[in-house]
Amino acid sequence: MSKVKTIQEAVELIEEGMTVMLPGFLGVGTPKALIDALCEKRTGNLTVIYNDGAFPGVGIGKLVRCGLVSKMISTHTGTNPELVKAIAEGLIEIELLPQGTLVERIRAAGAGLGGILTSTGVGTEVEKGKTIMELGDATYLLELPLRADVALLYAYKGDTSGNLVYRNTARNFNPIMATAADLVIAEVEHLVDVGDIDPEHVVTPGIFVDIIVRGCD
Amino acid sequence: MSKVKTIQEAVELIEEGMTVMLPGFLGVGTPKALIDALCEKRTGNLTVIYNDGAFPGVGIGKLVRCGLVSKMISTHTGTNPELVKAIAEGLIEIELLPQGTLVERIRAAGAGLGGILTSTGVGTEVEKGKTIMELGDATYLLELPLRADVALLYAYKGDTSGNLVYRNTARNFNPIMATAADLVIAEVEHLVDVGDIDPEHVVTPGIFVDIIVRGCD
Amino acid sequence: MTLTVSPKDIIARRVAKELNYGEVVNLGIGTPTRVSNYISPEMNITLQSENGLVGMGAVAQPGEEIPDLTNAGGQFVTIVPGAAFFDTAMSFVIIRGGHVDVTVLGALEVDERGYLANYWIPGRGGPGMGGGMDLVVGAKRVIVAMEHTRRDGEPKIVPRCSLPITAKRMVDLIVTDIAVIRPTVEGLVLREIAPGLTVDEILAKTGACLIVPDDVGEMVA
Amino acid sequence: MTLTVSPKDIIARRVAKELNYGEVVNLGIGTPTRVSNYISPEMNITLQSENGLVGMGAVAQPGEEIPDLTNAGGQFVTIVPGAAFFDTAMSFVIIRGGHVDVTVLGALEVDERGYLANYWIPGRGGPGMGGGMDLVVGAKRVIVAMEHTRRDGEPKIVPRCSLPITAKRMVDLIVTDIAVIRPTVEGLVLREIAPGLTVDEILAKTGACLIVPDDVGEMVA
Repeated sequence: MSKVKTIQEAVELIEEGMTVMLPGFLGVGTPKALIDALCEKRTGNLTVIYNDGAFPGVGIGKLVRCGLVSKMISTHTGTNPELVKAIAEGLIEIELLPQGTLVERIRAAGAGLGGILTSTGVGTEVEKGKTIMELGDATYLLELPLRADVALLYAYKGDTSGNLVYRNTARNFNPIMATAADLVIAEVEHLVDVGDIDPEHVVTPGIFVDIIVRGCD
Repeated sequence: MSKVKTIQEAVELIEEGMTVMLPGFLGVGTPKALIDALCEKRTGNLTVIYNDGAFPGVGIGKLVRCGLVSKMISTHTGTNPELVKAIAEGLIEIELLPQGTLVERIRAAGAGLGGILTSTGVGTEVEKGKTIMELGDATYLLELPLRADVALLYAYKGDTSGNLVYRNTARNFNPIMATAADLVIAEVEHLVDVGDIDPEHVVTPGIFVDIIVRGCD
Repeated sequence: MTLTVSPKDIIARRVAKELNYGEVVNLGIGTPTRVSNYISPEMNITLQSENGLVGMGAVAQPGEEIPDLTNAGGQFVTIVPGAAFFDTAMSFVIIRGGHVDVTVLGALEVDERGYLANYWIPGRGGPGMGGGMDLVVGAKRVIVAMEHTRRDGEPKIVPRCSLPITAKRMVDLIVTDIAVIRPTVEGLVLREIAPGLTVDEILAKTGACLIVPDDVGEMVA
Repeated sequence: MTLTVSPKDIIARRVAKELNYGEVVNLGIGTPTRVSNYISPEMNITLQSENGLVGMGAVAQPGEEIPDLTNAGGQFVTIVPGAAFFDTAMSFVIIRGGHVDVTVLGALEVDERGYLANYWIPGRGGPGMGGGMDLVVGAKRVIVAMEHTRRDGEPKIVPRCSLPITAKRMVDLIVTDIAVIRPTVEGLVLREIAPGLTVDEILAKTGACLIVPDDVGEMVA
């Protein structure tokens, strides 16, 4: 059975106040058509999990500009002055964390782990409010799993059963976020038939993906 | 610079009493020529980290038959009566753990994590001697990183800089063990030039691999 | 008319009826593997194998073996279109992370709490849990598929496991060659019995107490 | 003869001399990125980029941009033969797991303990640590590459960071446009000064105490 739907059908499932995972690194690897559709639908009060602030009006910068984001869980905001301003004005709440911690927290959620120990952040502002564990000579922070209601992925190629292949540095958070949301929607640049992707080259197996949409729909 | 050496040069670096990671699942994905060379060199008293017991005389079953193994860290021994007998007679010490825990412990070592929390093993013999953590409604075991002195990999294809590609279900523990040993030696079925493997298809980047040997040397 | 269906096939056929359209299923070694013989392609079931594969097909016919393509029991297998290979870390992200809908496992014992034991016989030194503990902890539904009694006739369904348990999780269903039993917080409930057998005959072969409701059905063989 | 080498390039060129044959190196955004201009191919250096790439090449020339192929600063880049792409989890396995030999990072402040601050200016709300904290914790060697003073002339090398620190780790080397300084448990040791400058001139531009040994060398520009 094909998992292909229209972008309109897909974004209908995203509701006000949801937590949304968006992959990407400064906009590269972020689904464009899904974000456009969200902006058009004006689904607001979203908590967005995204690596950085991207750029004004680009990628999640577009969601920010549309006023749909109430909270960001992110590692870096500096490239997007509009986001920095919204945070300073208290319009958007920010939870800042290291990139390696962000990706492991998402992975832990997808992998059914109760958490991971990392020494990143020990002795810094990041450790505030966290469980600190001493093991032998080393000190670690206990970092807890991070899930979302929905993940919106971007893939270069996908088949109708949801198998995904990425391109260049657009892979980034996509394969990890695919594992850690209740609903996973993938926007693909090229939609192909089941069997067209070599089983050795599949990066995200289709079992993780609920809905496939064409980026050009 | 090429990382290619002969099998003899490679196994020279493996010493008595070392901890050796060997990938594979019932023998599939285990380097054959390196194991043969180890048996010929008779480097003993090894602690071997391997998923299962393989079969008598096959894969790590060959190391067991040659009497080179003093301890196994493994998830399953039942397919190898010679191993089961050696354990019963006290010739080989066994540390048994769940497969998902084994792979995450190795990954944690490779990823610089201080440990991971898993609910696998809670309330069973596996929890003995481990730190038990209650988080909310859930109970977890703290599982610690597992490193080795040397990892011996098997890849279908490798380039001279160490980039590796696997085939079918022979991938299994290979990419994870590649990250968690002081010395990583990869036996490849097909040796190719740098640039011959598509950067999208590399599974283990060459930076993890110290030495490449040809399986047919 | 003589029936030539083995107990293992009776179990496998019954388990197959528990699977729903489109589910991701992991089948253990032995009897559970036979379940795949009773899954029709229209069910759109995806088989996951913990050695690093989704989209597993049938066991390879002699002469059709593909190098390095095996299932978790070491048999050569085939793949279906849309299959994907991955490493063991990803395999257990799938298993422990709740991405497997159903796991079907054999057991040495199951008890009144719904706990199973299937990895260790003290003194015999094995066989080991492999991926079993993670599957029981992580799969959305756990189905035990086993013969109702041991070869020596002793019950495998017991008040409390004498062997080390695999996980502190109540399994969802027990399918044997003569009965279907559903563990609940009240205890083990007999749901179906094989045609031609009486409830008393089932109870005689069961070590544990069974709750016998009025509507015990006939097991579809 | 007029020199047209910028302070940033002086820093980058000096940092490049710290790299050894065959090392895996991560270059931060800004001045550190320029280090790649001074690495000869014979060095066999592999550049890692935390957005998911080893084997990064030069910045792409106008018209040569490849879609979805960027560095951690968002610039279009090229790749060298033997490159590999991967996801963010693998990228930080590499970074936090000790598989990066050297990271070169900019800093807002460095102090007498050898701690750096480079991710947060209170009140300005940013910019955020990105992958920086993991790089400082995980890389085998950490080199700070920054101009010696702020634009307003105030020192960036201070007794104790006033900004939130990036990690409780002593960095291995500080390279500025006018000096090379090695943090030690005894304190910051002045190793090299730029040609034409005196030790006193360096001290005047440095907020922290510097240990000045007899053998301070001349910085190779």
